[in-house]
Amino acid sequence: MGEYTTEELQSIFIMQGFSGLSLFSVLLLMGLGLALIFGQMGVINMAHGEFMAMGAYTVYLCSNLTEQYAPTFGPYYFIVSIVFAFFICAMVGALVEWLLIRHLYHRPLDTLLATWGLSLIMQQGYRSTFGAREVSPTLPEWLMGSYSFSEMLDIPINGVFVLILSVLVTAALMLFMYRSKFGLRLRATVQNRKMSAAVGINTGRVDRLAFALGCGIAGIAGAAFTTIGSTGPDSGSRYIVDAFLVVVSGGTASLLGCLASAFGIAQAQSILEFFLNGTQGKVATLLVIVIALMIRPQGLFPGKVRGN
Amino acid sequence: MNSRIFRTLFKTKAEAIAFLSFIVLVLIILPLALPVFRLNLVGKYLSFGFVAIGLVLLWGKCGVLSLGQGVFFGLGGYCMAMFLKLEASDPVSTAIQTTPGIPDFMDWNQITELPAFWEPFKSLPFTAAAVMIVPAIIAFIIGWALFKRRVGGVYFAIITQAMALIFSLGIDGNQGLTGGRNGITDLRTLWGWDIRTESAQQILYFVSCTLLFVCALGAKYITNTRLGRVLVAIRDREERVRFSGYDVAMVRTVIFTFAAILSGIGGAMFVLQVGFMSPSIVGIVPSIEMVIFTAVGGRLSVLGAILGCLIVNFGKTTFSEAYPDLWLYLMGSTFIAVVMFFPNGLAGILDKIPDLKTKIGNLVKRSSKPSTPPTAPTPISDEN
Amino acid sequence: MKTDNEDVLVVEDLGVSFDGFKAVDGFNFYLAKNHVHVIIGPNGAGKTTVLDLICGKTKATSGSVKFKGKELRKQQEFKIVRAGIGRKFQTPSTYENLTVFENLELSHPAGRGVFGCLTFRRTPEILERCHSVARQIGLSDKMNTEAGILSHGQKQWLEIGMLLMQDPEIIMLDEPVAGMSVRERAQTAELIRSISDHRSVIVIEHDMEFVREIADRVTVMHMGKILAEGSMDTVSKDPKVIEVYIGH
Amino acid sequence: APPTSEVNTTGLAVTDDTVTVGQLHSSTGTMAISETGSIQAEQLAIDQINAMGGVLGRQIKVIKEDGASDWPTFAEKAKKLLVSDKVGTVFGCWTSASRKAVLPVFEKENGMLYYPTFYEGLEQSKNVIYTGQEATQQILAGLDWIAKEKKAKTYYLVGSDYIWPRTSMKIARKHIENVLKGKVVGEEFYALGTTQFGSLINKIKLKKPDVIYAAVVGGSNVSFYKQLKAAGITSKKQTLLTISVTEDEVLGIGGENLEGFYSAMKYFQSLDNENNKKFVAAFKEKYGEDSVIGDVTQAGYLGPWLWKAAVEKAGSFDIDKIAAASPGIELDIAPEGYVKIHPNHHLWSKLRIGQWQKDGQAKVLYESELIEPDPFPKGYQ
Amino acid sequence: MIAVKNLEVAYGQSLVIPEMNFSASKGEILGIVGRNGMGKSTLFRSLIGMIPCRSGEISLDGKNITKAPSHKRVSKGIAFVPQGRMIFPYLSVYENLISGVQGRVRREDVEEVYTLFPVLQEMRNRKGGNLSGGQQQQLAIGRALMTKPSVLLLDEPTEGIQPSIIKDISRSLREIRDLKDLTIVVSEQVLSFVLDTCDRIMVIDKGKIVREDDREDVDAEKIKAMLAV
Ligand SMILES: Nc1ncnc2c1ncn2[C@@H]1O[C@H](COP(=O)(O)OP(=O)(O)OP(=O)(O)O)[C@@H](O)[C@H]1O
Ligand SMILES: Nc1ncnc2c1ncn2[C@@H]1O[C@H](COP(=O)(O)OP(=O)(O)OP(=O)(O)O)[C@@H](O)[C@H]1O
Ligand SMILES: NC(N)=O
Ligand SMILES: [Mg+2]
Ligand SMILES: [Mg+2]
Repeated sequence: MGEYTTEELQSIFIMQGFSGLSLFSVLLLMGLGLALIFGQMGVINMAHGEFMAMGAYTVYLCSNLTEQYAPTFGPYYFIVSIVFAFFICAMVGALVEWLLIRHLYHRPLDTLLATWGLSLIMQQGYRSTFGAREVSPTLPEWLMGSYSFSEMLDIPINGVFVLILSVLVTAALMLFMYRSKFGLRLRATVQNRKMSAAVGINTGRVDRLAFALGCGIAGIAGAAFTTIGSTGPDSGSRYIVDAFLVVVSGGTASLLGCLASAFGIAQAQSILEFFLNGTQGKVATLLVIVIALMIRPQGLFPGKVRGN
Repeated sequence: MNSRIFRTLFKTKAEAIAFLSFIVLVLIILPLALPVFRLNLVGKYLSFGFVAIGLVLLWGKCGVLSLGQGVFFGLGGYCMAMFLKLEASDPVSTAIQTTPGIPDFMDWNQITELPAFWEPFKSLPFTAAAVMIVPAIIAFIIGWALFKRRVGGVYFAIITQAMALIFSLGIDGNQGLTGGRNGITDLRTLWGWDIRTESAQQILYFVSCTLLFVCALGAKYITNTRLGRVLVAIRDREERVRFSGYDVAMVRTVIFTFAAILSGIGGAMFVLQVGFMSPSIVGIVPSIEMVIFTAVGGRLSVLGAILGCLIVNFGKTTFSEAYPDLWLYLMGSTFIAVVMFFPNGLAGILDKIPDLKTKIGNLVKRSSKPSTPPTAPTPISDEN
Repeated sequence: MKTDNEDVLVVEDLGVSFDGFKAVDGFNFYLAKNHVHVIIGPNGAGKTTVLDLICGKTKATSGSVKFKGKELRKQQEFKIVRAGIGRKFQTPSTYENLTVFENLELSHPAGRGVFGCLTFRRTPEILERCHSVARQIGLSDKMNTEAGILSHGQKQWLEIGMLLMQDPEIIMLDEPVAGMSVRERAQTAELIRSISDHRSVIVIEHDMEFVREIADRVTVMHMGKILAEGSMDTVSKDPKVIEVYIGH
Repeated sequence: APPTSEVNTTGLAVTDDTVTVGQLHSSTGTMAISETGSIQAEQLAIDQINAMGGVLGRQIKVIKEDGASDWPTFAEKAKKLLVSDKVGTVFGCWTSASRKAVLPVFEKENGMLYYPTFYEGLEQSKNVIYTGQEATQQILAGLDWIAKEKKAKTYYLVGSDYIWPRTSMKIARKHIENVLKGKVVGEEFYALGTTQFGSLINKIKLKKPDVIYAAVVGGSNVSFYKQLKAAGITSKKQTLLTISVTEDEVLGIGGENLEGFYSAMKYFQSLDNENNKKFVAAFKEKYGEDSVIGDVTQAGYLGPWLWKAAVEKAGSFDIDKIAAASPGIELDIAPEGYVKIHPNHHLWSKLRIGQWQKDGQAKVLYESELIEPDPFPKGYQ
Repeated sequence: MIAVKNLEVAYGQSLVIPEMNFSASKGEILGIVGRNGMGKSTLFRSLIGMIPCRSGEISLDGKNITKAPSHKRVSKGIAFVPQGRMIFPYLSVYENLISGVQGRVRREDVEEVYTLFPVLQEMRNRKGGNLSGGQQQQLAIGRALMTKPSVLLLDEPTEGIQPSIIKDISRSLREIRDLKDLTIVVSEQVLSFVLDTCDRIMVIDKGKIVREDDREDVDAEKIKAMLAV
């Protein structure tokens, strides 16, 4: 790379590092909700992307309402709408769990079919409500700019924002899963539903809460991604494959795995994309994941115990 | 028919009757009742049936969910399409190109010479073989690598899904060699025989359906031999099977390969009847849809799965014609309803009939005590 | 009591550790032909792990396992089975969605390759074997019952039956009578005695009466190592064994 | 009105007072975003024509089919429209892939398709009227303008990975290198649906091109521009010319994220002429004040009018006669100004450069002369 | 105290317990013996609510709990040690122990279980699934005790446990009973354990109680004979 100055190379090195980091945070946020619903509960949630889209639309609605009724609140509405996104998605998630998912825990493969149906309905629902076209919430200016350190070196604020958000959500979820009573009950419930009830766990409530929580996190992700992506009926479906890859490569058993695999995939992808071209970079990343999974079939962090 | 083979194929009389009625429906009633254009559509739907049969063995019986069957469907389809495209690209009809005699999309991509891997597809016998062998080889390699390492369950599902993504991206990214996102279009003749005419489509329909039934019978045969029972055993308790002395990895690989071959044939039949091949039928979504067809029909039943392909696609066509704005709601609700009310898919309805009968019988008899459990049929023996 | 004869299975210096924890450590074990050899020992002593190591389910970190002079340590599980070693798991492990008959039939060693499976026929001999084994394990009247709905004890029996179908030279039984009622225990003891006429049997059990009834030789394990070895009488009087295992 | 037996000799769905046509777009799936505009515009034109008394005294009835963003479905529905509905013509398709899928059907069943999207060229069919621009009509004049106005020497080409961007970039590269004597410093294609452009943006930063020349389509568009802006690449520092952003896309991207960048199109909603004012007013009346109109939407609007003109010129609904009558047809009411069908079934059209404003509208900075369509451009292949 | 009236339990079509009546009073250890497949586990499962009963009534301290879901029954004071252990394989030993505890986990309670089964303390951070069979069994009993039950149901608790610990368990059960006035219902195959532990012994056959003796009047040989038919 003789044609560039050292300063340029340095800047690129930093920015490329950051773009890997921000891809990591995106993948992580994408995967977290699914890590709970799929990784922990075993529900193959094909509607995960649609819950993300719901989060994005929540931001859009909030943005419209703010512009109409409280324009002065404009710069801050975004934070509030992320909270809204969480609660709305969580509530819908709880409803879906109650109507649909709770009947299917004993045959997890069938959740694939049911949630696929659900995702069709939700997508069409968005289309009927918001139109087939993409919409764009007005994002606060402070979020869309960049810190410019030098002429070459700009660090996107939205990237930093997503990064911080995903770290927060991950930390909260980790605490919740591994330090709280609820997390323990959830892990017990997914391992053996009947026995959990027999030791005194209200499994119905645990399941509902967990599913709602997973959907809520998907909502947060969707809301956050309005800063970097589109808001349309099928915006969510663009994330689903990556989300599953992240969860699976991490090993479905642990959130830590999800963290590690998001990091690994992000770094692989941003490096490969830099040196190869777009499509090739993506293909190469996928191949790396597949080969990694072949070598470590149970993901990066297998939670396996001896079976009988 | 030899009665032993017959009993290997069909466990009960009802099953045989159901199968036979389906054959009558597909090969006699539909051709008489439908205009050729609709019949051709049915043929297209049924070409997914090949994939569904494979999924019954692989997923329903053996418990291995592949979300990448579209890849094999695609491989078979692309092999066939390459042959047809070469035939459609003779120097005369491609005279306006910079390089006449090569497929049009290659010309658009400044390719001036037929790539070497296209050459063999000038031969029909080679193509026919490749339709099965190419998917088989790829499936065998992938299957062996994964099953040997005991990759199973969701890991297998997601790896195969990634494979589907890789495959469709690979096609997109190599437009000059594959036709990219447009696919390979404008296929016309098979050894000079115009496959676009009504009579050709009718003939292709019969050929495709007959092949489908042959494959279905083959699959049924497998499920009712010991191999079929081993599959179920692997699904239930892989470890135990290993300790009964079976090579589980090999069994799975063989079934995966077999399913891939079936998918390849399906792909080829699809191309012949639809007249083009495109990456939009081989990626992630179509691969999942094929699983959906199977699940709706019933992943434990060969006939059910085929029926699933037919019904879901038929529903898609008619719903979307009748309610262009609402059809997705209908499809979505249908899938959910099937899951909730027919755990074994539509084929499960058939299983429920005896249940209902006894229930009704009980009502009639007004007996308060439940009857003893229905005794299962005695295993078929070869003693006589 | 049988006299000693040649060893069919020679296990030497076997060891395995899980994250640093040595579950089995320098374990030596000689199984004589047509002997019933019982391994006892406290919970967690490593008994099940030893069976896991022999049949290839767990890969040993050291040592060797020789079956009739052939090294098995690096073999795949199914090849070890085909060589002639069958194993019953501690918790019953049967094919829940297959009937008792199918469970048995599947265990018959004829046609275990993929194509063998395809061409496999239920010959009269095989059927006869199934039925006779079913009689042996008392499940004749449940031939068409799905294994999933058998009671615990019935599943235990079925799994033993599946082993008998395999007709292995060495049978390894991990707590075969756990959960069995008095009568079934007696019958199992009888069964084990009778099958050891022409094959060797390794049994793990905690039921001392039962062990006394069947054992030709007893090995006591403790913390992955051998604590004592010999006849049931000598072993059960060993103060170390009483201390860690039998209790006062 | 002339008797049906006279105007319909091939068994189309024409009665004494109606004529049935088909409309084949994706109203579901990933392409619904883009195709909705065309659906609406075509419907508007049809309504207006019906209000004026229809075509040859016959009211137009529409059968709407959903291609569902899936090419085999397009082919299936095309066949259904032609074979079982016997429609007089079809307005439809957006992506080139969907057009390639239906083309053999239209040729085999001898139907007529009005195709509204700007596309890569390299095609010409008796059975298709291309109401959008082919590649050279969109690319060459635009590049000339940017080279002249911005003194641009180095270009970075970015597109989605499929035939239209690839072909467009091929033509652009030849023009840049051979005619403009500039330099292409990078060329990248990303899979459709890509949402992450971090690495690409870094590469662009490293190369510091005078112009980013973009043909990213669909949902990726939104990610692309939002991430460009976040990385500090705004119009203040960087010239960007795109051939794939219309008012429709801006709706999703947000005007503030695109402000100052240029698009090369034949039509912008802000065009200042009488035809367009009427069209925009009618469109907003029908679809709401918030609705927007992009290049393809306008091209879709032309379809029914061009078909009406052809039918009336031919005095018949027969496909062959329409096809023969089409070349030379002019349309004075076109919102883009004036159009005329070339014998190669493409339209003569102008190329305009618009600069995007914060409110999502473009300010038109440049307008070319009418450009002759040339789907098989010599020297650019 | 727990009582069962006209209980009828079936799996789908197959009626496993046609009719059953019994009750166990406070501070009593009731042993249930019976051959394999006679419905012991089925009885336990319906008592804890894992399977619904077709008709009849289950009551706890006089309150009808027939329709209550499992977790409600547990909070009302029933605890269950199932046959086959069913510990949570991916939870650590400690987590297994506290999985059912409502509210705050009290140190003393955990210590109490550890004193009963010292091996659990040693292995408290190991995954449940990695324990040996007997260790798992001890864990399952410990887990049940952690919810402070007033009625303890044990389905073949000695299965897979080494002889010395079986003796310990027998002793501890009686101790706990004395200490907390617990009702214990235990099914067993090992007759000696039953005779050592239980106050009353019921023999169950084909889902019916065919014999019932207080310990004082138990005729071990007769019962053995019944079990051996
Ligand atoms: N995969 C593993 N990871 C960690 N520890 C293990 C693993 N497998 C076994 N152990 C430990 O090794 C020891 C031996 O276990 P093993 O199952 O062999 O005991 P056992 O002698 O069969 O006991 P029991 O009589 O109770 O069945 C136990 O302490 C167990 O916790
Ligand atoms: N899920 C089930 N579905 C149908 N039948 C079942 C089911 N579980 C058990 N059974 C049947 O119910 C009967 C009683 O079983 P249960 O497990 O209660 O016996 P048990 O007395 O506990 O025997 P064991 O001493 O072997 O544990 C058995 O005949 C068994 O086949
Ligand atoms: N024709 C296009 N833009 O696909
Ligand atoms: Mg053990
Ligand atoms: Mg039991």
